[in-house]
Amino acid sequence: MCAMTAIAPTAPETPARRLPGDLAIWFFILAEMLAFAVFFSAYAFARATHVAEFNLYQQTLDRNLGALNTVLLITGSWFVVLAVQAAHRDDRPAIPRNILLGFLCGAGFLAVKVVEYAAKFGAGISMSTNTFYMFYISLTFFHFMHVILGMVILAILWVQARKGVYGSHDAHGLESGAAYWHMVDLLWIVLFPLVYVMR
Amino acid sequence: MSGAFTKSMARNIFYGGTVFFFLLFLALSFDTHSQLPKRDMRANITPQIAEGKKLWEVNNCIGCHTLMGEGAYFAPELGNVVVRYGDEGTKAFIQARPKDGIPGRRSMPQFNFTDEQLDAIVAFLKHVNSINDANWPPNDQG
Amino acid sequence: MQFKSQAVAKPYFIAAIGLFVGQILFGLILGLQYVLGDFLFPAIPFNVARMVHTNLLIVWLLFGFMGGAYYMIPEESETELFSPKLALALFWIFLVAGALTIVGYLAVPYATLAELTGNNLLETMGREFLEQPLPTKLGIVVVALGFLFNLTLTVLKGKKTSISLVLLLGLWGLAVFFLFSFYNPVNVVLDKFFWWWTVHLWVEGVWELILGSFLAFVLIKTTGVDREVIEKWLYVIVTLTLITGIIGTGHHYFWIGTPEYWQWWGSIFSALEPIPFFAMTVFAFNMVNRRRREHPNKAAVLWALGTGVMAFLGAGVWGFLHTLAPVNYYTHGTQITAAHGHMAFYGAYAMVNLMMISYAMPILRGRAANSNKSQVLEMWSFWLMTVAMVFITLFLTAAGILQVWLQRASDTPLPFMVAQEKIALFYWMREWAGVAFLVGLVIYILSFFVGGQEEKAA
Amino acid sequence: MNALKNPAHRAWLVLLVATAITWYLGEVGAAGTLSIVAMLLIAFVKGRLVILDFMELRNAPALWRALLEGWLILVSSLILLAYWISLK
Repeated sequence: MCAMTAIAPTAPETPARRLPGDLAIWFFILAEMLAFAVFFSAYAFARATHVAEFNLYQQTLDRNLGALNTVLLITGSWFVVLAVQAAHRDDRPAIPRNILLGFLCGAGFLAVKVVEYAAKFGAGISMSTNTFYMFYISLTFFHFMHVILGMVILAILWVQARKGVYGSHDAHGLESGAAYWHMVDLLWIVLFPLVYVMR
Repeated sequence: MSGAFTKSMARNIFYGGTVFFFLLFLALSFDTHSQLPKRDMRANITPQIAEGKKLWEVNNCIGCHTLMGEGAYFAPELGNVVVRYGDEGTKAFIQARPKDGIPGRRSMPQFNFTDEQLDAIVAFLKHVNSINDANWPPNDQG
Repeated sequence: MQFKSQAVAKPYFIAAIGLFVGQILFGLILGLQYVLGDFLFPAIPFNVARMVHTNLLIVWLLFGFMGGAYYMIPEESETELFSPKLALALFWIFLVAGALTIVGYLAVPYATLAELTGNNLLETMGREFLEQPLPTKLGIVVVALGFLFNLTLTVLKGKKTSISLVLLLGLWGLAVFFLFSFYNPVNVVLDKFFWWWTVHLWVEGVWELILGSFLAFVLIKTTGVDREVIEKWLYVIVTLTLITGIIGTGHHYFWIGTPEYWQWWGSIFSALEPIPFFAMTVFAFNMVNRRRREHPNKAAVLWALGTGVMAFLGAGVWGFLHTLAPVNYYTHGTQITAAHGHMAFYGAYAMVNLMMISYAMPILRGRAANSNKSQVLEMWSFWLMTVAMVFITLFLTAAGILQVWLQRASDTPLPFMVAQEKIALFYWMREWAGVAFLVGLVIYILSFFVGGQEEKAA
Repeated sequence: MNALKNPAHRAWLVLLVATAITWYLGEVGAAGTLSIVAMLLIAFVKGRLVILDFMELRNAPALWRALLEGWLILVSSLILLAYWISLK
């Protein structure tokens, strides 16, 4: 249903059926997503036996900050896509610039999250408070760590891009790192409605 | 077909992934340490309990018994033995073991403990029983 | 043999097999004590026999790891071992220390041994698997450091392949995490918490790096598949191992006083632990199917495939069976744990050592592979031991399920000893399976002495 | 609008709008079957856009595209199942 409508003018002339990036990173992504899938389902099924508790404490979460963070991650992902596209059309200066913008979005995410955590931890909430907060902190902190890892990867990509490593001849490393960064985004897209909104 | 698969990428992911998950484990362990004082009753540990733990160790009790489920599975769980036998019952049981065993049956060795040692062992086992271990074992039989 | 210094592996392998025999004999004693409670009482009480059984296991596996590493590293680095003399000296130190420890366990009461060996200086004894007296523990550290020093310098002066890097990482991890065995606080929860940093992070962490590395080495040698291909898959598999196994430590933190979130973290990550084992099995079969030559040592290939399958069954499947917290609440500390432990250790670590010995020993004895007759015998022993272990595991699982039912799940729970008597039949069957295992082991040893001279090659 | 020919730009805009909708549903306190299904659908659409246009799996080998999209379907259905159980 979506086959040919998507060809952009800037899209590289890819040979049909190509997996961007390295196969190894996709194995890693898959393993991470599997861990999150189990975690998400654990949340949902634990909620099924503690509905009242989950509905009550979910109200204490800051949906505005959560939504802001979604926007930051989506935008960060978008910048990194632009960096990959820039590499494919050999627009050298645009590669590190977009990576940096993506990195800054990640930094913004962390800052917002720290504000959110400060409020919760300041109120004496911990993973041992109750089942809902256990999941809230576990899931968001596990994801938080992934954002940091993604930013470390972006930082490496930025350094490499400034050295002029990436271009239409070789975007292998860039695509691999980008795929990981998008995974961080994808996970939050499920996490945000699940933990902050759905009731 | 599919994209490239390079050894250098696989190696970098191995190192990165390992460091990442080890740091996560450290973070969880750190949180555990801040929570433990509420659960492990460390404030109640007396020299007598410490002596009991030492006796527990140097007589290799874990070689037959379990303690909070960990150990050998030859003899009963002792994390809650004071619930089953009571303090005096536990002491009497240990004291009454025949030196040469019971024909055809499993028997605990006779360790010739003094009264102070028996008190220390029971103090230790009572301490273990007081630890908040998420309601394990499922019943008093251990 | 490409390098003279690889020969130091031979005494290590011989010692490993010797200690393996001791382990199995004590296993049979233990099995009998389960059904004839007064067997050898009070001369060798159960706790002493069990300590000998498990300590011999650990020590023979360590001998196997060291021998395997001494064999493999020179060949991988394409240079002689830094110091073969040091390797031999450490062999004798480790063997004598190990033997003295076992004699100490059997000759005097454990409390006396503790007294004699300075347990009062630093109390480390009396904890499961870490029962060794202080001097033995220090000896292990010294031997491990000397061994790592020797290997690391060898790799540094030679070629640095991925396989040897993964092996070194595993071995260094082994040494580092052993240091937690010296930490024994009075607080029993903390004690148990860090006890697992040695025990779990060994067997479900760094040891798996050693396992993967050995397996990759033997697969390269016997299948002729490109090193590049095998090494990158090795990386993928050990990555999966560590990302599931490290947090998987949490499945030991359910009921020992640690916070309850471990029930979720531990269940979730250890539920994923079968994946790397499955990947390893698929990897081994794939590489053997893609082989570019027929290696004359069929027995080694059989062990390589066997260790993949049995590690997956024992560690992966039997681990998963009772790793989820709601299940583990009932099965924790029962014969189900024993069933899992037996098959996992045999499948993952006993078999990988036997694989390495099977591959290297003929070469160390001056031939590419043993005679057909000897290999047939070895393969018989493979099947006998493996099938016997499957049955030991099945009988213990049956015993465990009944135990859980009678003692934990029923409305009128029975006392421990009453439940034990009701499941004695399964203990008898386990003991007979154990005898079959011993027969397999005897045949295994015979295979070293049969028809060796027929085919001289290499 | 030339910019909209770039799938990444389009995906970004849709993702922003979708996030706003989810946020709005939260603000008005939407709860129950309909809102759960709606939010899961939105998350599904968002996730799929990320997979196809950000990760650029639209033209990837069918296996990998199926794996990632399958993950999304699996997770959404498990969540839906659990919420359905909780509503019973």
